[in-house]
Amino acid sequence: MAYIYKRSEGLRDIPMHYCPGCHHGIVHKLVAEVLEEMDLLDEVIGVCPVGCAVFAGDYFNCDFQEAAHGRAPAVATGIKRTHPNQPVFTYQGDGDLASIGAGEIVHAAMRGEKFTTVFINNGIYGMTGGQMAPTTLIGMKASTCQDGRSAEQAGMPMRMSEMLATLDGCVYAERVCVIDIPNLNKAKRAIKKAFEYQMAGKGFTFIEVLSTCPTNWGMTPLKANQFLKEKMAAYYQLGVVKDTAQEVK
Amino acid sequence: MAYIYKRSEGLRDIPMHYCPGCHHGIVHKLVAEVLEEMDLLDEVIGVCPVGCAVFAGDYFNCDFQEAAHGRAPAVATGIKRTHPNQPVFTYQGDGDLASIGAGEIVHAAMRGEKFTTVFINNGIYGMTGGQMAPTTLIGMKASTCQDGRSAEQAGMPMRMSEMLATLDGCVYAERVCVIDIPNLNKAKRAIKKAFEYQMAGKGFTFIEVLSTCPTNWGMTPLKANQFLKEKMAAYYQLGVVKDTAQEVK
Amino acid sequence: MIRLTFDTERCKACELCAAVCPKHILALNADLVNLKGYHPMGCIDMASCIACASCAKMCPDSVITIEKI
Amino acid sequence: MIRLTFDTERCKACELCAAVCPKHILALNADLVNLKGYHPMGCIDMASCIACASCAKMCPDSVITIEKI
Amino acid sequence: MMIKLISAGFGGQGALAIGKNLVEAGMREGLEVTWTPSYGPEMRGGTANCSVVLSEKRIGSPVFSSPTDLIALNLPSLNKFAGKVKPGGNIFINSSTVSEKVERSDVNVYYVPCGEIADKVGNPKAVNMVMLGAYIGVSEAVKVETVETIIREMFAGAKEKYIPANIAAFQSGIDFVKQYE
Amino acid sequence: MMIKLISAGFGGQGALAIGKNLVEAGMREGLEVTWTPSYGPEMRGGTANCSVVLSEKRIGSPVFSSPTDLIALNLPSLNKFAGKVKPGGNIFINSSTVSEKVERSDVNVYYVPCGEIADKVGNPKAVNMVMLGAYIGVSEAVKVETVETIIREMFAGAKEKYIPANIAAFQSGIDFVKQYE
Amino acid sequence: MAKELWKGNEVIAEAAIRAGCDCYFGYPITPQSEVPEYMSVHMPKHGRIFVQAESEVAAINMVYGAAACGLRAMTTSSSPGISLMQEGISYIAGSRLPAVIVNCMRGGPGLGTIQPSQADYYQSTRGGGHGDYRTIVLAPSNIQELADFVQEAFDIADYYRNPVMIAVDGMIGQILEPIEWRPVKRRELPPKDWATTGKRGRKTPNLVTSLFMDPEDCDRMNQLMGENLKRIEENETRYEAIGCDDAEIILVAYGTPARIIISVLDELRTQGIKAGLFRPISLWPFPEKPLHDYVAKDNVKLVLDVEMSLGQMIDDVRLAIKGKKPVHFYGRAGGIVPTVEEIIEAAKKALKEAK
Amino acid sequence: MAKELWKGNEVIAEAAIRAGCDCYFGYPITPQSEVPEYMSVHMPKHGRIFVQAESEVAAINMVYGAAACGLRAMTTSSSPGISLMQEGISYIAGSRLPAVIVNCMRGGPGLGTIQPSQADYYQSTRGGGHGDYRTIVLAPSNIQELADFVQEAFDIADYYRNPVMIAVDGMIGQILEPIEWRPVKRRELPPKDWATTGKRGRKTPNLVTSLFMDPEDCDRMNQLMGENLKRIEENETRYEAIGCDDAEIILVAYGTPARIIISVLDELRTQGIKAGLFRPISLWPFPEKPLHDYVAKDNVKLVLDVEMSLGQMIDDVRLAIKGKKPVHFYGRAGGIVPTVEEIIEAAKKALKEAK
Ligand SMILES: Cc1ncc(C[n+]2csc(CCOP(=O)(O)OP(=O)(O)O)c2C)c(N)n1
Ligand SMILES: Cc1ncc(C[n+]2csc(CCOP(=O)(O)OP(=O)(O)O)c2C)c(N)n1
Ligand code: SF4
Ligand code: SF4
Ligand code: SF4
Ligand code: SF4
Ligand code: SF4
Ligand code: SF4
Ligand SMILES: [Mg+2]
Ligand SMILES: [Mg+2]
Repeated sequence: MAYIYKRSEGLRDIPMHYCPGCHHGIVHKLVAEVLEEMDLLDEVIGVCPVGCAVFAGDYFNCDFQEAAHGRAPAVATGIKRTHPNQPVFTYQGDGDLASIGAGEIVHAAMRGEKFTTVFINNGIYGMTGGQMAPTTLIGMKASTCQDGRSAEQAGMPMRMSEMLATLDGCVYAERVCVIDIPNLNKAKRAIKKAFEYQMAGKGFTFIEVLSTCPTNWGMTPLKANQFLKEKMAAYYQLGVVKDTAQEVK
Repeated sequence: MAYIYKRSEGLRDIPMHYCPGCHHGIVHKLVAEVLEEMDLLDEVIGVCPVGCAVFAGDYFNCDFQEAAHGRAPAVATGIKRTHPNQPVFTYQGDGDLASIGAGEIVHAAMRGEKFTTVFINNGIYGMTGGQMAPTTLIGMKASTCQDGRSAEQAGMPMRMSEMLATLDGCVYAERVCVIDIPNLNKAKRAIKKAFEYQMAGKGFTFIEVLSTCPTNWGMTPLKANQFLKEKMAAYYQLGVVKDTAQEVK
Repeated sequence: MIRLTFDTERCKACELCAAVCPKHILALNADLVNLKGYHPMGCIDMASCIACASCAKMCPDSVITIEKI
Repeated sequence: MIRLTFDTERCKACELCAAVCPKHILALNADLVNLKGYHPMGCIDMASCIACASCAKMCPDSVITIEKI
Repeated sequence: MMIKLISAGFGGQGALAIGKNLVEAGMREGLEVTWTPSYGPEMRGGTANCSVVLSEKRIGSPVFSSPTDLIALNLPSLNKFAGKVKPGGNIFINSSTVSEKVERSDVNVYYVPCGEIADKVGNPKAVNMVMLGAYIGVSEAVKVETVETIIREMFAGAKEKYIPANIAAFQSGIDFVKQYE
Repeated sequence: MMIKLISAGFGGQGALAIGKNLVEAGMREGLEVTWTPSYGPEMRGGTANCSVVLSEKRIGSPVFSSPTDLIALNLPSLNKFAGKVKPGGNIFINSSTVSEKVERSDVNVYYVPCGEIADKVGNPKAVNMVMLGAYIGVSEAVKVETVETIIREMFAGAKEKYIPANIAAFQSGIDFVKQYE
Repeated sequence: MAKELWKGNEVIAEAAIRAGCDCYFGYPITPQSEVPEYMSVHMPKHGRIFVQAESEVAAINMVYGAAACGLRAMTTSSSPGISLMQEGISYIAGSRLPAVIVNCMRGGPGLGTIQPSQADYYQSTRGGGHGDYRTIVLAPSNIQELADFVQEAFDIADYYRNPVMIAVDGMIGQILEPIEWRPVKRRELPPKDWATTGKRGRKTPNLVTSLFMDPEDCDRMNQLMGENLKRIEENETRYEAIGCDDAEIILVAYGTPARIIISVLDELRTQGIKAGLFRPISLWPFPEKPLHDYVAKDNVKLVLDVEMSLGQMIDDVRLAIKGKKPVHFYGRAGGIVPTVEEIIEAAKKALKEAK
Repeated sequence: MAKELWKGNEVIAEAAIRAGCDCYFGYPITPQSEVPEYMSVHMPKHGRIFVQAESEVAAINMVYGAAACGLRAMTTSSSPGISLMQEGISYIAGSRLPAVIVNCMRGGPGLGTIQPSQADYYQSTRGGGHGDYRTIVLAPSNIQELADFVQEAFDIADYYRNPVMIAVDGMIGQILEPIEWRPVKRRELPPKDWATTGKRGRKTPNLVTSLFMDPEDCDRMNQLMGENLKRIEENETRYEAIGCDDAEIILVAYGTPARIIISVLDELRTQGIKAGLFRPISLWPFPEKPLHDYVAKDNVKLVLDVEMSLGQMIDDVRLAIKGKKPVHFYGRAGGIVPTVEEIIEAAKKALKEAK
């Protein structure tokens, strides 16, 4: 009797509050699996955001801190600088990271802080009920742009990976998604690579996961996946944005 | 009897507090001249930073607001959104804009706010007595990196123009300096172009002026000019970084 | 032999697992309602399962466990 | 004829003007000290001035006015 | 009259809308009314409830620990609130999804198979309309006509076609509880 | 003894250092001392001053409105503080840069051509050392030897070569004010 | 006018629009996100400005920019967001700008909970920011007052050139209640000749700043502001007193607890206990004298201060009462709304102890 | 040990290092930039961590991260910067983390001036952030106390798992005075078993958070914190009283005004007026009872509260005195340090009015 698949040791045996089909749950699993595979669960310190993933600290089977909205990169800096040999990561949504926390993520990247950021870009403020995020696509509806986002009113959506990649301290940035198994596998490899670079002391590593928020997109989980594939990935190109070890593609 | 050169009407007849040879004074003049030449002095609303230019509002002959440290882009957003037909500009130092105000400038650029930012990059916190800025060069000494900035401790200096240029809302970004007359003339043309683009409603415009802080660099003004030319301009390349009207160089 | 176990009380009926199953053998069970109010997912043709684990990998709520027995 | 006027009380002796003068005719006046404590800038050879205005454009403190008279 | 109702269910079941319709009707009939929602942390799938007060005089507290009436559209809501209902109060249970029974004997319990009834009138989404009907049928908190007017107004314009089905669901709820008389 | 001194000048002239040397010496001689700087908004070229208290008993206020002594290295400082000096107090003026005279007759005024004296001892930068000497020569606030020890320690090591010139400047200041005796 | 059912948060937004709010800048946060949502739809319809700011820090500084141009500017948030605005609020006060800020308080400290609370009383009334300033703080306890006060707030802010805060516990933002859109009294307002509108022929440019490098200037400015604050204290104190004239126990509360206490009073009086409610409506300026005068009367044995916090307004209650009568406290923190029953029990306990 | 001349700001930094501060995060601001400057040089020499944060918001959150790992973390700033930290401080308190924060107060509000001030008293003692929390606030009035208190602060913070603030007016940071590096008393400290160090074989992971979604939990947490605060009130109140035993007028002041008043007392006594100084050292918890007891005595006619602000501590003074004696006020704002002469005059005026 052998397990072909069971819940990673990296997650605690607690039901998650995420909505049906929300990608937060999937990405939690990938991070947990990577940490387990790399045998880092006893060492790692995670930082969760304010956003739907605010409960991540309850779900992961490792030490965690809950940061103020947007400040996870500053909190992680406080941790990593004082624990240079332990793995540290932040897990942040797009409201948290790209809006209120833009300054903190930019500066963590600039300083080349040696932690990993897993960035859940679902183009919306999930937890607060579906307001526009800096990453909301043009034309996409949200509760603070009910006719769809317009560039005139709110600007063009931010490509965080590309922006952070301009900073030398950011050594690795890749954009992935988890809408199907090949992409999910790629996402997991990316997360693993980020932690490997981190442990090798290379610098700041950044994984942007295009994700769905079926609830606030007003779609079924499967329709949401399709929207991600067709619309979101068209604007936010999947793939390695920067990899100093491997030369930029 | 005709004036070949006299102080611009854009400046009030008040002695400035800047140190001998500080470029703030020169850039003030250029902005004032452009505003006078474009006949905008009666319309324009300026926003000054916290930094040595905190007194800009006393010197310019136009309406001004003093913003909290780093928040000039938010203040300018409040002004420009409600006064879409009037010229608005912020004048900010590198501590103000690139450090504490990184979030605000990134988001003003993202939203494509139709104001102009004049960014004085002197690689140091002038007003507070010479601490390291995000733009301090590697090896350059400052009071919070007395052996010179190291990339390991503080990361590589930020190239704000390049970073903001990744955002679609930023339609024009140019890096200039005022160490000699040809460069000074170029700087003035750049500032003028920025205001022209602004008045044409194109989007966010950004002029980065490499500047000296003789006092905190511990150099004479002329030595400081030389340092700027040889060291600073080597890392921060002069020229147009982005010009959507003219295609990127 | 392969055993697929569904922790049905945790299933939220998102159907992401079903969508990635190469054998199309997963379906919601309209006859059951769990405590959360969902019709939970189940396997309608265990025999066809190739134990590829796609469903389990994809499930956001770790509902599915797969064993070789 | 060209007139160069220096608002000497505002001069901070930075010498930026002198550095850009193509005729090298600007120099600090070691005999004067203004209220700020600086030896102010002056022109040592007015006749050579070509009224290019470089000095005036460069001066951070708007010390220099140039007139054609 | 002083009704203190808690209406509770999964997010999306319409427990909050039941309360809103009630206070709208109450207001139109000149009553003092308040409606106060309470959400759990989940965006979807969590349990949501609202506290409703309908009164003939100035309302003090908009919230209360012991309701006079409870509407429970799902089991967690029943478990949470059933014990708090005032003796002599009413409990309305959506028996289509809740199979449990209330053990208390000092309250009136109404088991309304809202799902089945809604299905029957061809409007499976109108679970909450059925329950609203059942509640008004028993409590007579507001007039039937007032609610019908509100339903008509709610679906005025483009959504007009939904009016009959919703009124039918509402009416079926009223009809269903007649058996308890 | 209770000395309340203001030492003021352009930033860079060393007015603050005069005060620091005094309190260092005072402390070594067992006095209670405080030194409080005050800067203008300018980074350079502005006027800076410090308030110094040297006392035999516990010092209350480290700042004061009327100094017993004033050192003015430039004109703005003289203008700002000359009127505030206590009657019977001392005013020390760097007459190399300040040509104005003090009009009050109720204070003792010392015009010290610090620049010229410093030039003469071949140490043109040591304007403040000359003034420190002048001040101590008159006030006898601390012992000459204590200050000399401090100067020696200040330039210990690599900068040792500067010791003689600084001591010379300091000594010339003391010598200069002897004429006022 | 007919009554309409409105939700607290939407009333905040609609009232601002009716009061001529020119521009709204805000960042979402529970339990007040309906305000920016409503504004995003309705401000453009009125040709006004809505911007979703990137953060509360940015929002309050956008308010600063627009207010300094002489416009009616507003932001809303909830506790953690209001904390982030403290520097900006201090700048607004220091630059003598009018602005309206609404805080829908939730349980703290830190991330706390999204449930209603009153634990930002200190922050609101003492200025959580640096320096000597005060925000005028109005605390409605039902939706009708909310509608009225938000409208008035813009006038008050303009009149005194001082920020006005509307402080409600999160519950008030969520309640649905019938209200009437009745006209509020309008003040005659001074011209905004200090505003940065573009110089437009003015001889000297306008400069809006809170910088006063010379401490003498800064002191002068502060004293001036201090006088303005005194004027506000004299003119803008508000409160409601119910059944205080013959009360043996006066309960002091604002916001949601105050309306809960209305139910408490009824119940206590039926039980033969004469209880009164003193409800401060302006939290700053606090109605110190009226409270003092009510409590000083012989019929009053003691005061029970009730808050949705560990006790913050109690400082002001004690300052008003000056030790004349014992002050008891009942409070729940972290998002719990005290029940009628709990308060009754607390009142009885206090009375028993007093004997 | 021999006395050495030290500047206030450098003492802050050096004292922290001597107290075992593991890491310092800060952003420059006048008048305390010497602190990060000193730290940037000396922390690395001790193998400790210095990071210049991109802002005060980042700095306080870096402190949070390090403190949550069980380390001794510190930041320093001045008024506007402290305002920006309010959300972070609330999070630190709400997560029950120890931390040391120094505020070198300057004149406000807004940008104000860089001159010394005490106008952040409310912000410091009432929690400028949201929610029911308090920071322990120590106010040294000379450099020796500064050296001692900063060292002690780390122990106090660890002992109570609560942030400690050292509040000095900017002048204290600038003064050069002789001090002695004397050992401060060390406490026995509880183990930091809550810290996130990496799970390292622990059965359950540690989670540092201030989130309590269920209001019952949040209330419980708050009540627990409230009890901790009571413990602090009982044990950590500090003050100094000079000449209060026979005083007809008691001056209340802290920080720089308190030491100025030492000169005032001498002068008043020479003029035949018996004056005393009551100096709160812990601003929170405020030494309410000792002040009350001194003032209640028959010899005392009145109290004069002296602040470098428009009057903030006066609330606590009044709360302590409970109306027993008149409380007068003398204050200068915006960076002005009151002079000995001004205070003497204010004291005489108050005494005259009292007659
Ligand atoms: C200072 C502050 N501002 C605002 C909020 C409210 N808030 C909570 S989560 C959130 C945004 C969540 O969106 P995102 O980061 O995209 O995460 P998601 O829920 O989509 O995963 C906001 C604005 C807060 N808690 N604190
Ligand atoms: C919130 C806040 N933090 C810090 C400061 C202190 N401060 C004033 S100016 C300044 C930096 C100035 O540097 P820069 O922006 O580069 O301008 P420069 O003086 O070099 O022109 C700082 C940190 C402040 N006033 N407010
Ligand atoms: S609201 Fe959106 S992001 Fe949040 S849990 Fe639900 S689906 Fe996921
Ligand atoms: S400190 Fe530097 S930036 Fe500031 S005025 Fe002086 S030279 Fe210019
Ligand atoms: S293991 Fe593979 S084949 Fe079997 S049910 Fe899952 S997805 Fe389908
Ligand atoms: S993916 Fe998981 S939660 Fe979704 S339907 Fe399948 S088993 Fe249920
Ligand atoms: S105008 Fe030209 S030539 Fe004349 S002094 Fe100036 S720089 Fe020299
Ligand atoms: S540039 Fe201006 S300030 Fe500088 S030396 Fe010349 S005249 Fe004087
Ligand atoms: Mg999101
Ligand atoms: Mg700079």
